[in-house]
Amino acid sequence: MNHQVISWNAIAPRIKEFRETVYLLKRNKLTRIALLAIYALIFIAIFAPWLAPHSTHIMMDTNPQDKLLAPCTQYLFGTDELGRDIFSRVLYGTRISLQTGLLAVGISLLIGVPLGAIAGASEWYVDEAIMRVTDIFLSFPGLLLAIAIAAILGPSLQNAMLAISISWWPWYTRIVRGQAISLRERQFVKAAKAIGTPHYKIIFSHIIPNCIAPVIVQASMDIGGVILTIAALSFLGLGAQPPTPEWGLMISTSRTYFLSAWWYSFFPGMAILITVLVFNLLGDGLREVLDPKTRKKQ
Amino acid sequence: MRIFIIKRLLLGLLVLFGVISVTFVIVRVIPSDPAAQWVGPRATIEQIEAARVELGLNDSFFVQYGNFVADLAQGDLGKSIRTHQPVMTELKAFLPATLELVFLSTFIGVFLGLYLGVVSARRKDQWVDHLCRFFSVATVSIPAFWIGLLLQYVFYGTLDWLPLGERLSMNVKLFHEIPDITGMLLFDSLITWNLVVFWDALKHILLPGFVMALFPIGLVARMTRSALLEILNEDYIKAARSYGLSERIIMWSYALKNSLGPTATVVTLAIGYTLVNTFLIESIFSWPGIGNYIASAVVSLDYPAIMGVTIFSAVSYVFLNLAADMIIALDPQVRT
Amino acid sequence: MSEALLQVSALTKHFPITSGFFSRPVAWVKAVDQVNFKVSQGETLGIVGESGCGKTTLVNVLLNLIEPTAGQVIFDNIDLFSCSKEELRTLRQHLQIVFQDPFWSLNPRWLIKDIIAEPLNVHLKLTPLERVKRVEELLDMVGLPNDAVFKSPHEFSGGQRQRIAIARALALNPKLLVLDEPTSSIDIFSQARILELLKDLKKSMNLTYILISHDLSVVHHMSDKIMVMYLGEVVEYGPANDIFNRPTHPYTKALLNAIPDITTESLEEISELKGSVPSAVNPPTGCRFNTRCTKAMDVCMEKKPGISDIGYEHTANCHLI
Amino acid sequence: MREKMLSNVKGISSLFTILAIAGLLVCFSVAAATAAEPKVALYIQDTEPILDWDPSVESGGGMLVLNNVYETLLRYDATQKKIIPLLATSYTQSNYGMTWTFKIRKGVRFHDGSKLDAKAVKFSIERTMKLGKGMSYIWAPVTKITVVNKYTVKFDLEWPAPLDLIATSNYAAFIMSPKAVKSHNQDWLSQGNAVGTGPYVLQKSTMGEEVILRAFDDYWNGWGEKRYDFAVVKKIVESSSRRQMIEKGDASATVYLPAEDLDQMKSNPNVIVNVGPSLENTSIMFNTQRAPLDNKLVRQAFAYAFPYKKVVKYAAGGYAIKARGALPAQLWGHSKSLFQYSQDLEKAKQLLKQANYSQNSRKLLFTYVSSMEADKKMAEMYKSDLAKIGVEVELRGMPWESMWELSKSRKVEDRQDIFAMLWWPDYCDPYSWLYNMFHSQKEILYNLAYWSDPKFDKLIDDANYEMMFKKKKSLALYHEAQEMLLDESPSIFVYDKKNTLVTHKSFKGFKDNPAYPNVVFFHETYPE
Repeated sequence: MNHQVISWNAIAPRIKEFRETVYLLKRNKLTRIALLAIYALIFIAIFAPWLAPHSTHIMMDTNPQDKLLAPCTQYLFGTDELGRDIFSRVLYGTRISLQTGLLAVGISLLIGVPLGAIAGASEWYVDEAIMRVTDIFLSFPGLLLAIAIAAILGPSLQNAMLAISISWWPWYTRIVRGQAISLRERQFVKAAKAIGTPHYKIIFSHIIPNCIAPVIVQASMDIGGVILTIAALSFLGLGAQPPTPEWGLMISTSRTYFLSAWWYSFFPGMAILITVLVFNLLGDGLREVLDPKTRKKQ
Repeated sequence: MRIFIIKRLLLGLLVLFGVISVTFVIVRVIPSDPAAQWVGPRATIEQIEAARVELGLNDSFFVQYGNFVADLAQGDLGKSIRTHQPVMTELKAFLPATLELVFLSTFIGVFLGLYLGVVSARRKDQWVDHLCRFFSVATVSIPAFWIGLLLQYVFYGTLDWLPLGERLSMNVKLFHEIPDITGMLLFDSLITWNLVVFWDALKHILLPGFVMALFPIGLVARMTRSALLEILNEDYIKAARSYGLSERIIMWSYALKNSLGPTATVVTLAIGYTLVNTFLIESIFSWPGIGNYIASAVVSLDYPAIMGVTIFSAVSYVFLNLAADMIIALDPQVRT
Repeated sequence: MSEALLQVSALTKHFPITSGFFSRPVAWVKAVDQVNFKVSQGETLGIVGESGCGKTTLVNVLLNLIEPTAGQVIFDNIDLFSCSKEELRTLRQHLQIVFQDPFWSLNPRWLIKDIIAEPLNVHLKLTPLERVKRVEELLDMVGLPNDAVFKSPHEFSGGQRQRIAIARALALNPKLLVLDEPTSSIDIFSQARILELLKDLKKSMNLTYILISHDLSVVHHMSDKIMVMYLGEVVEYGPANDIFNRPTHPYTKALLNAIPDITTESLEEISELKGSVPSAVNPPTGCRFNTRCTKAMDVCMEKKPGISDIGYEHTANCHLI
Repeated sequence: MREKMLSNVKGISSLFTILAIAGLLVCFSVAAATAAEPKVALYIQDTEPILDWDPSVESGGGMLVLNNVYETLLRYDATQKKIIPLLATSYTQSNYGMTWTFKIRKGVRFHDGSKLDAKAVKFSIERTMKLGKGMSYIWAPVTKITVVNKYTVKFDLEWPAPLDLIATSNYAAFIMSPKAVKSHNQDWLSQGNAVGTGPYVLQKSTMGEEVILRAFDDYWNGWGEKRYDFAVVKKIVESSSRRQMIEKGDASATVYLPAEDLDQMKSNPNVIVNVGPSLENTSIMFNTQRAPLDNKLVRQAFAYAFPYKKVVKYAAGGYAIKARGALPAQLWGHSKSLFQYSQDLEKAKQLLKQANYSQNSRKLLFTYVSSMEADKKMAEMYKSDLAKIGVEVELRGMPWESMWELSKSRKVEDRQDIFAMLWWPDYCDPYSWLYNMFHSQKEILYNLAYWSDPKFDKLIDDANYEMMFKKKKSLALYHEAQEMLLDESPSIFVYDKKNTLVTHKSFKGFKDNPAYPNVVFFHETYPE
């Protein structure tokens, strides 16, 4: 058996499972649309520089004599207060929102999942300690954290993302801990213990992989939630800084021109709505598909 | 049961203490000069120095922390740097407006959400279900501040059906006696049968109330739907069906009752979220509540005020959690 | 056959039932109470009892998955509860287990090759090739085809999974294998084949078994010695055939009576067991079996029966004797 | 079960009937109330109406409210550049501007009924000085206040100062009732009480939200035929809300609308856009302590790179005029013959080359107040033009407090490089203006270019001294000082803001006075 065959054979069942999941997802009409939309968003995010009709002045080239032009053939979504093409900026914004959304959820997962697994699979005092810290972070309004981080490090998109991750991970800790507690009693965990597998290995190779399904569901919905929260922070001036084409910042700025240029807030708003919506729909679909109770055998 | 509650309460206190300490540390770490803010713009160096002494900022970190905790134990959150008024007094003044909004939007959210959830579950996989699901997902995906502005434009700017913001119109505020029992205008005016005020207050709360209700609607609808679908597969429901009970009665009185446990948990979650959402919505609707208060405090880095609201929301969160735990504990299905 | 591989003395596990604010224990579940036995090299000890009699707790304690309240387990001349962590880890190589439920004893997200190789990875440093070889060897031993390695557990039947679990347990050539109801959750056809496999493996690898089951016939078929447990206590102990032909304790008799197709003259007067095992929280005083024993006397209610030797290493705890 | 549900339906429908009837009743009663309704003026602004009700302390946004409840001795009319008598009918100065004597108006009553006299004036100013808060430092030259007789009060100064201007200050110069203040504890005023002589009496104040004022029937200056019986000042953050309210006539006056809205509203017959000069100007301060802006050539290059015209036209929306020197055109000391930069990117590049500015040096940090839309636009435009000469800038919008705090960081490396500054006078005097922004300071306060030049210090110190005696010489010195600033370019002087106050057509009588920016003296106004 050569090495390549081994690795391919090892991946094959995973791919099969993934395909199966995607197949099940596609059976639901709403979810199918959401999936298509997410493909489209990812496509836009990757190819934004080629798709944007006015890529030179999307970020910082100001062009104020063309300010606040209504949508027309040259500017599909109109222009903003400094004459920049809103269409191009919305396209670039896709990239920013997806990036920050994924990253923030990723960081939260990196903190939250191991902590939850450790809490759920360890002695009561470790569990208590982790869960009390989790509680503290949960009952802490994320906004204050964002303010604090913005005040200490200066407001920026990265810092907003950091603040969100710091206030978001406890949710995953909770979910994973609940799962881990039930897994702890499973015989394969006991078997691993009986074999002599070290504690940390049990946590990382037995417990975490088996509580990942609800986490994936939650995370896919949270991507939407994070994008929304980042937008809200930008709206409060604690997130992205101009001239970044971040949707929340665009809406925040557009408030001033709300009555003179409806398109300015409308298109970024719709962009947020659609993006968050499709991730939520995906999460909903995943929940049905990944839930062993409802997962239908082929 | 009582011991369970006491235990949870004490744990809640522990968490609160943690939150308070973390908040305090954060506020001290943040580079800012409360003294300079205290004396206002255009102050002289001497004035700032005097304020520093007055505010006790020259004490050591631990002395300051001790004073803070001691004051807090007496319900003293310090004075707002902006307005020089005790934060506690201000919170008390702004709280009823926020509570009114939160209660109303939760109320709307739960009722509409339950209704949508039930309709969805009854017509699973039909187009009504798809529509309801789409709607409930959409409501949690809308940037609330954005839809708030849009609705203002439609209902005030274009249609002129509803007022733009605030709790009462100027005329009512100036020339009518405003009942003040709980501070929640709808409730107060109703029990004193002051219909002018009630009607006016209702018109004013509709828009912000609806915008804030959007999230709970979606959350409750989704939760109800999935809980119902699970329950409808249970044997006792099948049995009820076989007795010939109508679908409607099965749904509303058998299934729904049993799905209330998870729904209640979600509702407490939604209240918590709504409370945070006020930070964004209230300033848009000029709603004189906590959210508006903290929005101004953030802009001017009024730390005592920010800390006050933080601690307040932490307290609410702890209590909401406690409530959720108790609902779950009281649920005969869960208690074994 | 004289050297004891496993020596268990006065093993006790009580779980507290807590109440009140400071979690004071108000009662104890006496899951395992003062259990003594020993297992010699190459022998099979069968432990029998209804569910709830403390078998599972006993297994957990035996493997040091939970700590006992009191007592001692000496395996291979090493005290399991006072040895160092390192010693314990090496000890585990020689002390393996096959769990009851093959659906949950294999990590559903792992491939068979990883499941079987897990003990190898933990204890031995093998090259990938050596590891593959060993896994294939083990699969062969338990009668599974080679191409199973890249499959997931859910692609196998219960019986096949149990084979996988056995292969994993055998990976390190253990000295003692604990079989916790290995056949109770698989179909009857596979049950017999698994038992045959276990017998064969024992012979070829010179293994020692502790076989735990609620089914006396399974135990009889496999074991050299049998220990009957009731409510955390040993009620009868002796050579398998002796217990089977000459049951002394009413509980053992009742268990035998429950096996269809078996008629022993001494069982005639015993009707079926009624009710279920009483709660172990407050076990009956005196003889713990007194609530269900048809022959219960006054003394059974008050006094705990002592051990009576009936000869041929056969003992029973009953006032009748 | 079904019966129960039916009865519920019944219950709901009867509830609706009750609601409908109630609604009708309300409509009637509201209609009845409108007939004899007193007139209300509603002024909406984007910030809190007032922060501290103590007139000795407040220096935030409370100018509008305080000027309607309290009065000062004199008022400055900045459009006419003259001082008008208010609570003082006349004043004289002697002893080279070291002694000032004010005649106090007779027959003036405070809101609590007590009478205004010299003692009240002495009490009020001394109280403000003693508390030492807010803008009380404007009285710093005063050593002694003497009550000469019941209606005459004399101020002795330590050094010559324009006390008449000081007495017109928009803060810290209010006269309050000694009787009321003395009979309560010190916090009484702060807690939301006011006893002044102004035309309006404080009726109700919701902290941070709104202030309701009621006309004072015994006001010394009397009332015209038509008046506003109530004046309400309210915070409405969203500019779109403010515009919609004023266009519908729900509000009488508002400020700080975006230029785009103002342009559109000019064609709306229902509203009047009042555009007038202001004493506020916007400038950009360079960090002169840190490379690369510690180099005069680089600073000059930056000054040439600035898009002045575009900023005036698009950032300020045309509601501004390009600045000439540090002092705004309306302020005494301004000079029309000063040098004026205009954008010249080629020259900027050349200067950078001359200064050996390396193209890939670090990104410069540009901070501005996040809530100021015009500053944000200015920053973005400047950033895009600086990019053209090879300078990378990072923008950061912050609340004023954090931005100021950052600018005062101990380490120079932590501070910003470019700082957008809005400045307005304490009282209409060039010295305090130039002193605050550019005089050497031991501890940084508002000199956020960290500029320090003894020659400049001496120039403005002399100019201030000469002002009381030789106005021409003083003017020349101020000119020289500003020329120096333009050459050294510690800062770019961008534009003088114009005041834009929008009123509804029914709101009559408003006169703009840039010395009191965005203040409406409700006594002058009337409904129509």
